[in-house]
Amino acid sequence: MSHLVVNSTVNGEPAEFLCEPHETLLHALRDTLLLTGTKEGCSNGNCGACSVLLDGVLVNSCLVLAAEVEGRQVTTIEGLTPREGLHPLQQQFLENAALQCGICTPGFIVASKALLDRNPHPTEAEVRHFLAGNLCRCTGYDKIVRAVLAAAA
Amino acid sequence: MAIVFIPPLLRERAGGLRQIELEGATVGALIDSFEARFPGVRARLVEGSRMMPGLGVVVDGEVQPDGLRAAVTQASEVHFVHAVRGGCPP
Amino acid sequence: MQTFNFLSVATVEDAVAALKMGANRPLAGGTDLIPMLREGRRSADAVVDIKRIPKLNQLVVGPGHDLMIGAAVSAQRICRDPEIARAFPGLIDGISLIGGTQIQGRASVGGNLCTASPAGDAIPALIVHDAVLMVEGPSGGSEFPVSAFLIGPGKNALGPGELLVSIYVPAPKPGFGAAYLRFIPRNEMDIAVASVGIGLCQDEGGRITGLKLALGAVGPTPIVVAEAAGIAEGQLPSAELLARLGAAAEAAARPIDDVRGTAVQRRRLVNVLTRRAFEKALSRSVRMSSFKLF
Amino acid sequence: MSDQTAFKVIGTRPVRHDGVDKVTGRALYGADVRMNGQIYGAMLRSPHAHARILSIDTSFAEALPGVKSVVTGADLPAMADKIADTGEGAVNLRHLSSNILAGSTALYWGHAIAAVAATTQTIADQAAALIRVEYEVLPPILDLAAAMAPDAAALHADVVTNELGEKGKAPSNVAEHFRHEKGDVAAGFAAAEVVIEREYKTGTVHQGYIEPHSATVQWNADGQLIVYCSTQGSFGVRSEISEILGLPISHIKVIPTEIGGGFGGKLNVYLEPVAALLSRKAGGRAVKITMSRIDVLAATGPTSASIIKVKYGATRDGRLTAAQVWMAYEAGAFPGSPVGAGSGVILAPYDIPNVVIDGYDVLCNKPKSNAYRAPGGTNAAYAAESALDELARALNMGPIEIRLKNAAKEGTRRADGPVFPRIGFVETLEAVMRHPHYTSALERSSGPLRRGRGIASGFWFNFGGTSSASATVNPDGTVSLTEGSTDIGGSRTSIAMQFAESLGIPVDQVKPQVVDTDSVGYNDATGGSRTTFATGWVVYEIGQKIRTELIARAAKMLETEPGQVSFENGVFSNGAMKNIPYAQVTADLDKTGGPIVVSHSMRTRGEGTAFATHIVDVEVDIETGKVDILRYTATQDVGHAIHPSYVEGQIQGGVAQGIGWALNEEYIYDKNGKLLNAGFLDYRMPTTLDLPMIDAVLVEVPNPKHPYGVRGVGEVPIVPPAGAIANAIFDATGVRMMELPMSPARNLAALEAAAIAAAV
Repeated sequence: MSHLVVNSTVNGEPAEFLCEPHETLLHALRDTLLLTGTKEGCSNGNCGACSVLLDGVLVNSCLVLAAEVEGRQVTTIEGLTPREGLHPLQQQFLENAALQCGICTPGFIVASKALLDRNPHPTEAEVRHFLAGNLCRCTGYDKIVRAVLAAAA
Repeated sequence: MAIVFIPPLLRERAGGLRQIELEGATVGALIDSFEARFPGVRARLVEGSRMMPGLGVVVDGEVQPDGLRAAVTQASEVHFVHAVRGGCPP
Repeated sequence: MQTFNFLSVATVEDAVAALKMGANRPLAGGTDLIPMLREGRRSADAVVDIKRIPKLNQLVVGPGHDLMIGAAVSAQRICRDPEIARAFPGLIDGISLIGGTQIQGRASVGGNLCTASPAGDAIPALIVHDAVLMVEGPSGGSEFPVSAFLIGPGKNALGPGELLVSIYVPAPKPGFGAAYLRFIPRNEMDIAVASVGIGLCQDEGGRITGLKLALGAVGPTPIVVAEAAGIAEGQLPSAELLARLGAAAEAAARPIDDVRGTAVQRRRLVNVLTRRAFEKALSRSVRMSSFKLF
Repeated sequence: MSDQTAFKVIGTRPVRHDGVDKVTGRALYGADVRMNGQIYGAMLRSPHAHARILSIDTSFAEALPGVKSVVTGADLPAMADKIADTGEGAVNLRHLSSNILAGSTALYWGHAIAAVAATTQTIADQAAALIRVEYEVLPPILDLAAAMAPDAAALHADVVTNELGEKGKAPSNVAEHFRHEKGDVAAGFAAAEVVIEREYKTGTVHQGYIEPHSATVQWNADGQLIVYCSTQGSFGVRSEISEILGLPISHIKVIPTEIGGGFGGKLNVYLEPVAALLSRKAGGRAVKITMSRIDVLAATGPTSASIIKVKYGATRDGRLTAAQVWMAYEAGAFPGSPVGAGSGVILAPYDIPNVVIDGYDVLCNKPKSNAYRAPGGTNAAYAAESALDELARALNMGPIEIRLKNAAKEGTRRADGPVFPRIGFVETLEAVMRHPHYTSALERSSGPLRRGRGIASGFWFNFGGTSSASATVNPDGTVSLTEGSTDIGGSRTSIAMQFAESLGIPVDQVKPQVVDTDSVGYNDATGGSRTTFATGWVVYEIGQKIRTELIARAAKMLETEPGQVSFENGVFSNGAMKNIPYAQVTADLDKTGGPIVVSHSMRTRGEGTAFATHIVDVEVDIETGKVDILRYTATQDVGHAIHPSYVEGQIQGGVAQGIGWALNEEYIYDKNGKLLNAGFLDYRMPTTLDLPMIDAVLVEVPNPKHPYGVRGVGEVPIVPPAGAIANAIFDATGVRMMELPMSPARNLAALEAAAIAAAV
């Protein structure tokens, strides 16, 4: 099956890459663009570890075909990290011990950014509702929710 | 004389005793004198030169990684238990 | 993941042409199709990305509060529209439950319909709103009521080359109120074990002048409880009316045991959900009529 | 035990050393590895739960362009029936080997049959699908009743029942039966005025780590094996590969990546030997295999379903006089369920004079069970704590009252014989009694929503084990700390903190790193709640040695005797007269005798056991059977908390897993043994909306055996939740749930049955 050329913007920079027609955005990001901060947990949209922003909208990159992002903007955890220092969410995740194994952390931080971009001062209930598509098996979510609330404060 | 607690499934072979006082400076030596009193018990506790796989020995409240070579005192209390390695059961 | 080709089209005509060929499938949000293709539960020679067709991205609330939803519009876009939320709260009940935040950003009402899952969250609410599905095909346009569009579990009425273009929802009549409730074991990220959509009208005196009751996940396709209208017609809301509607729902359900729940459980659930959804719809109907006053 | 008030580092909450890499996505996990010339592997798995493999035809797969190698069970060296201790306890190597690639029989749905390696993942997946396997389907044995039936067909012709070394005559699915006995149980029940006897069931559950297993292996031309993998124990991986492939360990280097959760499920190898064989056949190209989520759920160690019968006898004043337990755990396709551990947990919190416990390890056509956080403990405590709650109600006693009255203390003899050292069980009960959650009344029920409160306790052994580490003092005063303990939840930092405390420097001057099996001494796996205890103890010893050496160097510079030199607040001083900053001493090491590098290794003892008591408020919708957790408080004897935030995190995480196990998680098989819910959609783990904030109360009863009083904390938090929730559901509804999970369908059926019973 022949490859497709995709022109997109990834983390603010033009990204031209080849993909197989059936390939997901998740695999293009990880294996072709070498952006491995986006994690694969289930590949069917049920864990949120592969969360990215597509034209600013939070999506699971395992449920997006790479070919679909032609002409579109993709933001990953790598693009969310400032040139200097850390994003406030990243800082609060560290200070609140909101990660243990850390595999779900990039997805949670990307999702939390999408939340705060839309709702800068969410309640605990709003945080829990927005992040319900992101699974964490280590923390029981307590410290994650606190970290997001702290970043919003 | 160390006190050895006899595992329930071994009591039949050990004259129905629940515990027994035995001579020996190591767990291995205790088992030897146990065998001398009740032939056949050794084969139930030991495989070759080591404790039976899955079987642990506790001396005075502490699991003994040395198994048969673990030291015992005159006052020691010895138990044969199901070996459990915390998060790593055998 | 099986291999397939990828096509992107910009017009309904191109989509119809592409979908006429072989085993090609339309791709909107992809939240159902992509995992189905990966896990071999569907196959395709090519997927046809229809999200770049302007007509499928329209979302228009008409002057008289009727609503046109382009088939590829994401659930999130619909749910974040304050005018739609105010005029169609019962519809939002269902659409807002299609998956978690990440799924909401991609999944479309059109896809929810075309996947034709018996548990599709948007479907019972669309039924009780008397939604009409606008389809374009090689032989021109056609219209389907939702119930006629769903012909079996995972099966819709579209023929080769036919494309669901938009969903038309007529303006609610005065005194109309609707609600959708589902039961899931967790509080998010689950498929409905059973669900209920209810739409009702009451006159100023509070008597029920019309009622439509649709059940999800308790049959091969969503079930419209025919008896419900007759039971409610001309009645004032009462515990007895709720009990009769619940019993009618339970009697109409044709559930099975599966990995998500048991038949017994599902019968009980549609009964409970019917009673709870009725009260929710009723409260909205009151709000709607008073809203009409000014 | 040092004076706690004097601590400068221990008890603080510094940012973890590996934190920035993990919040920026830069940390490398198993699937993030990329080796030169790497190709991709795919597994073919059995579509049958039980089938004889008649033939495997790999020719079509081999013919596909891009395929570099194909392997089957026939490529594994034939294994003698050897019991080996691979560092994770005794395992039968032939069983371990045939779990990795099936031999003559597929023993569960998803059992690995063959594997291919190809230039792309797509080609590898297509090739795996081209392998033709001829099966003779056999009837599957899917539950304990079927497996233990007298006429049941035996899964393995060579497995007989082992009763403490006494081997059964005929093949049996009961791989082991054991017994614990204390006192005279008949007399104990004769003396009882109240007796409660119940039977409980629990389902098969999975650890549910978010990172699928992944291994990247290169078989070099020189016979050296390079293994990158996500594992809880790199040394265990090394010895298992060595045994399975018959390679000397000197030929194997295991490089542990960051690990995305394990909970006991990443102790044993699944992919590594397969990737190694594929690599050798592919001319030494590195082969990467990553499991799909379906593979993880279908073919890696879940933990055992079980049936547990509990009988308690007590006097009217609430004193337990006797207990009898019968417990059978599913081992899965090969022997080795955690029933032994469960038998140690089940009555541990209580001082009961007369006890008999019988345990059974039972084979069935499900994946080989593996450790899961306090293995066997949750099943056991659910049964024992539910029955104890019934007993308390029969005696009109409060749940804390009956537990206090019978609580195990220092000197209490366990059912399996040994006597408890200093333990903090009573303290956890007292902490509950003091807590506002316990002292505040539960807001009561309305309509169909019924509220209730439940309490349960739990025990876990903990494990000490062997650790090694090494430290190098750098000229700038920082110290590079080299460890072999996989860091799953912040242990780099809890270990570095103990080192910093011991040496007397700030924790940010310590650079901890987890290295490969050639670069540090032997370490047991991160498991058994051992790492902060054991590796922390090792680095404490290293810190003391370096401190002594630095004082000697400072003495040289101060031209005095070491005995005259003290080291406080970063300054070496010789009484009042002269002093010299730490940084100057480290800068001049070369002029005072050369670099300082200290290694230390210990086989630790004295791991303290752990106790916990939990209290939970639930709301049950009696019309749907759904249970919501309203409030949760967990008190636990944590010994001495090194990094309180991560201790709380361990407790909150264990509780969350316990809640999932209690309410929704279970493997659902069809009648042919196909797993129907092998995915995160239908294997329902808790989401953010299914849990409240979880209040973790750290009760500190320092472990007298550890220099800093550390006890393992990671496992015991998963033990009490199911029992506590079952007790809360009863409090809310008057219905006793006898099976896990207490899912809505099961609850609704029980509620309706009870209502019918009440009506009759």
